[in-house]
Amino acid sequence: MDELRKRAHELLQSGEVKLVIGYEQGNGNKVRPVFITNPEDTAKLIFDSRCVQNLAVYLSKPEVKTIGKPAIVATLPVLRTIIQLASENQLTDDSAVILGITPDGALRNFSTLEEIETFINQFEIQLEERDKKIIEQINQMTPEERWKFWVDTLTPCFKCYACRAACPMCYCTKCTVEQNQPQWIPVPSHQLGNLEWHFMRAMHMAGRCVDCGACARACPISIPLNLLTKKMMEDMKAQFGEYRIAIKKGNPMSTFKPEDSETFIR
Amino acid sequence: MMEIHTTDKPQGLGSALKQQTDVDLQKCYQCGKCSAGCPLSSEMDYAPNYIMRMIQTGDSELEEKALRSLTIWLCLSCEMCYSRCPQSIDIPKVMDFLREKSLQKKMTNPEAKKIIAFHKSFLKSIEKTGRLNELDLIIDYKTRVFDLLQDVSLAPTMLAKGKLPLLPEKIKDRKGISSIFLKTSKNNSK
Amino acid sequence: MSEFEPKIVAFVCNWCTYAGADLTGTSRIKYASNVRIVRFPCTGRIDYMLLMKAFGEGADGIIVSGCHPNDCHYTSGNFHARRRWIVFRNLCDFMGIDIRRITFSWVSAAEGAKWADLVNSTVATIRELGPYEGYQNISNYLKKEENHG
Amino acid sequence: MVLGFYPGCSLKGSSREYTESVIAITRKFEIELKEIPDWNCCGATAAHNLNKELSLALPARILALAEKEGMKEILIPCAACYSRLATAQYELNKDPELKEKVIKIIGMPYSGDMVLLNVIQMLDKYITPNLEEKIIEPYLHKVACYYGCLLVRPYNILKFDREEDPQSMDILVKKLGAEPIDWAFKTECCGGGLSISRTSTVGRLSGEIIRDARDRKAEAIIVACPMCHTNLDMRRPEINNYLGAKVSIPVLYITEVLGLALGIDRKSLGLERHFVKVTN
Amino acid sequence: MSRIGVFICHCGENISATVDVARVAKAASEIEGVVHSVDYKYMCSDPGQSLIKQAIKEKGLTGVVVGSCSPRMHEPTFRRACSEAGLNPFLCEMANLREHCSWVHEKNEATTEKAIDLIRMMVEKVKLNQPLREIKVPVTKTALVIGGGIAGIQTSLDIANTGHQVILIEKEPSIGGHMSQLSETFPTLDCSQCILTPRMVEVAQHPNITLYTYAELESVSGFIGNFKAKIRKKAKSVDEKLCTGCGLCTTKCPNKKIPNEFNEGLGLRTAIYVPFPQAVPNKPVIDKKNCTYYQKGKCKVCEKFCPTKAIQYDQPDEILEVEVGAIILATGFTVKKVDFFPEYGYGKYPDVITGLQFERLASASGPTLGEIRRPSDGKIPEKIVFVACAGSRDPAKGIPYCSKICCMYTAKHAMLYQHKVHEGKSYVFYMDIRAAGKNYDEFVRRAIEEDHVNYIRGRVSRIYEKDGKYIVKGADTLLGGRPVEIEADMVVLATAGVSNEGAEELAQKLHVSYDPYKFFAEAHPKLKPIETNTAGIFLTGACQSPKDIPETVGMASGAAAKVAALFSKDEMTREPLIAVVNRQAPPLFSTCVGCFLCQTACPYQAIEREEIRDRSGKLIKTVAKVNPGLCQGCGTCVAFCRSKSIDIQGFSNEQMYSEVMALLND
Repeated sequence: MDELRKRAHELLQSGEVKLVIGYEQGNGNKVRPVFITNPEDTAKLIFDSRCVQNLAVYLSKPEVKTIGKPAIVATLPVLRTIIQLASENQLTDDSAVILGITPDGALRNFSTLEEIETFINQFEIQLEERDKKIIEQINQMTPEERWKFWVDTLTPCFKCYACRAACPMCYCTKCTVEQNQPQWIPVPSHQLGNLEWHFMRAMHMAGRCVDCGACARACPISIPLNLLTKKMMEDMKAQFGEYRIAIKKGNPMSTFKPEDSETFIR
Repeated sequence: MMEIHTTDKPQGLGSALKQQTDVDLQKCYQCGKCSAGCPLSSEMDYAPNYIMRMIQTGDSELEEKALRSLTIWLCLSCEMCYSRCPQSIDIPKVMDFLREKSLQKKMTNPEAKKIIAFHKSFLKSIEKTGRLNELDLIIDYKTRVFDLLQDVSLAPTMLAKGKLPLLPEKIKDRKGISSIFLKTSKNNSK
Repeated sequence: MSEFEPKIVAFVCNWCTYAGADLTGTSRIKYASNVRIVRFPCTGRIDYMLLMKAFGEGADGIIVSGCHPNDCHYTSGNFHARRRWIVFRNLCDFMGIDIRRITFSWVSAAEGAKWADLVNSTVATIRELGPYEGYQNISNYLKKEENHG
Repeated sequence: MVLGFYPGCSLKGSSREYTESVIAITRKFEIELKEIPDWNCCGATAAHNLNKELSLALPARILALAEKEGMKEILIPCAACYSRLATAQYELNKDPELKEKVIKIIGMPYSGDMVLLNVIQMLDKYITPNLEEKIIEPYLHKVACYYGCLLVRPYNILKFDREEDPQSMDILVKKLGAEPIDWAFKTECCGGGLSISRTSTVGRLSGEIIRDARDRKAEAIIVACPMCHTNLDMRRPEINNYLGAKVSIPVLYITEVLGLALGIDRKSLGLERHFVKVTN
Repeated sequence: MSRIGVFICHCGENISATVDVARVAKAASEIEGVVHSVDYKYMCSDPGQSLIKQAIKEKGLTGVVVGSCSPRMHEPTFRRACSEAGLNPFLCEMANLREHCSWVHEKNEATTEKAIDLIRMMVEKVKLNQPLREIKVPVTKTALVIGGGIAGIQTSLDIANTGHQVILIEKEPSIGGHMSQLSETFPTLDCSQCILTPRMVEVAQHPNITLYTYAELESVSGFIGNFKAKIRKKAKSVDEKLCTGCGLCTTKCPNKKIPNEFNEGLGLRTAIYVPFPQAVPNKPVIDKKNCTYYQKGKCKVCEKFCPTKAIQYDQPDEILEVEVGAIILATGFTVKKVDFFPEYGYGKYPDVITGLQFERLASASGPTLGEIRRPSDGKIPEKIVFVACAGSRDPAKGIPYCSKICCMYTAKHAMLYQHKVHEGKSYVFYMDIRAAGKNYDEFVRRAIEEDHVNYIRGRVSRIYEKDGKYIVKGADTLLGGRPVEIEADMVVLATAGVSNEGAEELAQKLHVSYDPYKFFAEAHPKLKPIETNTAGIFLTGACQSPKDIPETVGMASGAAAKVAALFSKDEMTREPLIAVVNRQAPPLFSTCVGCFLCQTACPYQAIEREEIRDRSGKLIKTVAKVNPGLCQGCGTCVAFCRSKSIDIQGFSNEQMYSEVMALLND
């Protein structure tokens, strides 16, 4: 932790970065993101197991961009996000200084994106047993039951779009839901609209989701909406081979293999 | 007037062949490379490619001719045809299949009597002891073909050179063997 | 109430399946009139959201069809489409959207008969399944909303 | 080291010299051959000629026994047995249903991941690496390496040497000081299974082989298959009769040649058992 | 507010027999925005079209829907009619009431209902149609021809003769290709070089043709009418201007033991060499791999003897950049060598040769001056065997296709042999005789009937050498597969024609697709055999699949015609049904966030990067841009784009959306 603060301090001091994005102690037992521009404030920085929010989401926010080059505290999911963003042309080597945090909590500096890529590829994205179980349960249901399950699950959604705001991969300047020519997604939050929104959101994540869980954590009524992306990730693994986050890889949805399965096509 | 079915799905033997061995004779385009390389084709009544054609037609008369042919028994399974077939048709497998059918349908070619007799003696010897005893084999074979004189000169020399053990090697688990024979013999006349 | 007449929307590419359906016509092969064809330049252009919308608007069944692999007028549009369909279909299934109501197919410009057959069999399947109540229930809910204002 | 060993029937009888020479050599290189306990006949040509399932079940039992012994690799000197076992293994791995069926028939577990070695593969793997220093009497003869059918065909199953004009044996005998000839009958069939039931045919087929070897001045024919040996050696009267001449080119097992080069005595190599006299 | 006109066609009885056209017209008139709706017997007829034109003028229509046959049939007709009446043609849509309705359904209520739906869909679509202008792209009127064989030569001459510029590049030191290696040609037996060399010279001298030999394509960018190509001129080590082609160097070069490619290895050449006497240009090059100086650092004999000091050892490769409007691929093919055939001896038998090698033996300019002699000992073969389908039609060898030319040239070879060696005996093993073509079958029959070539129907299983003879083991399948064994002095394999080494690489450079055998793929097997899937790139000759000379020449002229048509205008127009990335007011500029994942979705590499900068030139954002020259309008990117920033004209999101709504909300 001291190491982290020390490094952050240097960076701001030397002016190499204008901003450090990290975590600080919040109210009660909560931690919250902190944006430090003044070297003295680096003392606020903390890091422990509670720090799970994906800070990478801030990298593409204009407010942050205007401040200047940031340094960011990057756990494994954040690192994955950074690589995915790079593969989508949103970041380059010198867009940010990465204060990597290895799974065992140690500080690790990365000088290039390639380094990060090789690092994260040591840790394949794996579903937790719990998720596996739930997905398995849902698969066990009849289509009708599954339909009912999701309609019921999604009905309470009131389209606050917290999921979207929390997702580092939702960086579009104008989201499809704001399109009205045509109105792809109805504005009011009724069952159909909710279904369409979450369905579309999942599709947009296909091959891009880094499984950081931010969306589900952000949901004020805790809809497990990352089940959709998790399931999709598993399907894609099965259908198209490994599911890797890499700088140079076509998105699975905009590339193909001539031998892709088509057993379902008549 | 024979019917030719090659245009539609393989008929009769052809389809059975396809199901049981996954060899598709529709692939054969009669280049004759099998017959050209076959060491036995000059002794055969029908050259291999001719047999392929007979089955291909799906015509029952021709199929029977094939089953009654000497060819299928002369085939040595030397795999020469298969290794050179441009369509990678496993002809030896086809021959195995036809031999089995020929036995089932009791259509074996009289000229092949000795050959079949030999194979049967061979299996009999195994069935008895689990292993082949060549002396046994030859004796049983001779009694099958009533050709007691053939190779009389050979046996003594073999004995002398210790190539014919008098006591057959016997394996312990002879039950196991006979049960294997039992289970697989459904379609075989001993 | 008369017998249930399924509403089928067909999303097809211009170069193969649309032309194939033309051939069905020129060869005067009769088929069920429940289908309405929407013409796209290529299966690659077909947006899965349109399929969702079709169900939302009351379609009972959907046909999606284009050129056979390697026949795509644009060389690889259909390959991209196939990728999208695989993911789309998996997600639908996971969310309980009835994938038996979506028929994916390759129909070439030469397969007039196949098109007729495809439509007929799809209509038959959907008759079996009946109206897509599951989806219609939640979208009627939408209609109500609209009526309210 | 210990190596699984499947001799097969003829190596116990008409081709004892093959067994003897194989053992003589492996012993010299401290390889212990562990015979598969209670092994049975592979069924040979007869089985697959008359009954497909039997021709799979018999080899399967052998392999199953070997697995039970915990063997990973087994040596099968007889090219015919080698071919039958390899084929069975291939067919069963290809078709899980069939595999299940056969497992029921033989009534014992069978996984099918055994590594099968023909005699040349074994020599290449365990003998040739440290061969040179052990060679005492180089075998300085023009020889015709005869592979026959089952050692090289079909490639897609055996994945051994090339099907046309194979080389493995030639390379090996070169190391022993011999001069392998380039000849045309390396892989032509000798008549195999018809040895007894259609001797005339064997006379012709083997005759052509001997003829070409003779015409190209071979002083010996080298084989790795008891069937080939029986036909080329024991059937020499029929062959001579077919050729209308007396050809006395001896037929040696590759292991016998190797044995001679290693200076192993003729008797333990079984050279006296040949019909056509072997002179060195 | 849109003013749509709907025009329902009876198509004689074709539509009206099953569809209640009057009712359709009526129903249509009730659709919001429809101000005019009529039905008529033949809309495509002149009176029919004038109905439309009138209505456009009188009612001031903003959109037209014609309910008649398939748009694939008459869309151009009605769009033309509209533009003649002053309405933008792209404001006209067709509803397919015939092929998709009246012809395929029974006469009943439902069918008419469907017709009405189809009309409604199109009305709703056309309301959202935008007036579009055809896209104009400038055309650089120079063609790049890759490959100087007969295909490249013919196509170059034909284009040049239309007055357009041609750049012809050939990777060998001389043009001429395979045809220059041939002896006589079927079915006329006229001498190949006699008919070819004049054309080679013509190419060299043509004012509109720039010839680069010993040159290869490095890279290509751009699109139809506007390609930029980089060409690598490999160093010849000889100054072409100074060299007079006297040939002294080639006689002096000490390194004389190099297999002669032109003679298919049957002869030898020196390190500095002219491939063959009639070569164009007739000036030598130094083959660096085999030159003593380049390998060992000393020799320079050629330099010593060159009277004009033309030798330049330090000459570098040259990279030329050229702008061309069209590219023609004429890279030809090659044949399998004998070592491809294990059962025929892995190429270890000197007198088992390929057909192409036989051509060199039979050619007056060949190593034996046209006498058929065994490469091994120079003996004249008394018995010769020709094996057709050597490798071709052989799935096990990975070549399932027919090489097409072998039947004919094998017949020719046998014939030439019989003409040259009268007492000789020749045999041809074949599977089928494929002699489709003018005077082709007659030619083969002549070989059999007049020159007494023995044709045997069967494939050869094996060839082996014995006492200087080659034992050919075949079978006569017409005798039920009876084995045939021939003791031949020489065997000629009609080896399979295969694609050139490097064909795949070239195709990828040009974004041209190719088949599993690396032959370049035509855009349509029947109707676009010369075009590729990349606009502006054409195919000719054997690079598309094995071909004989007449076919190649025909295709070459065809390609030339395509190019001439392209070059006939200064600008070319294309249908504007292409994708566009949206533009919006600042600060957004575009909803595109520049993730560029769409780039891999585009089959045409049509998606480029565009940097949006403010006045000071500061980069604001990088967004996708569709190159209208490259985009073919498949719309794959449109369906893929998450932010819906790309849309496609004519099939826009709004249009497709409203079609679906229209047909379901009734």
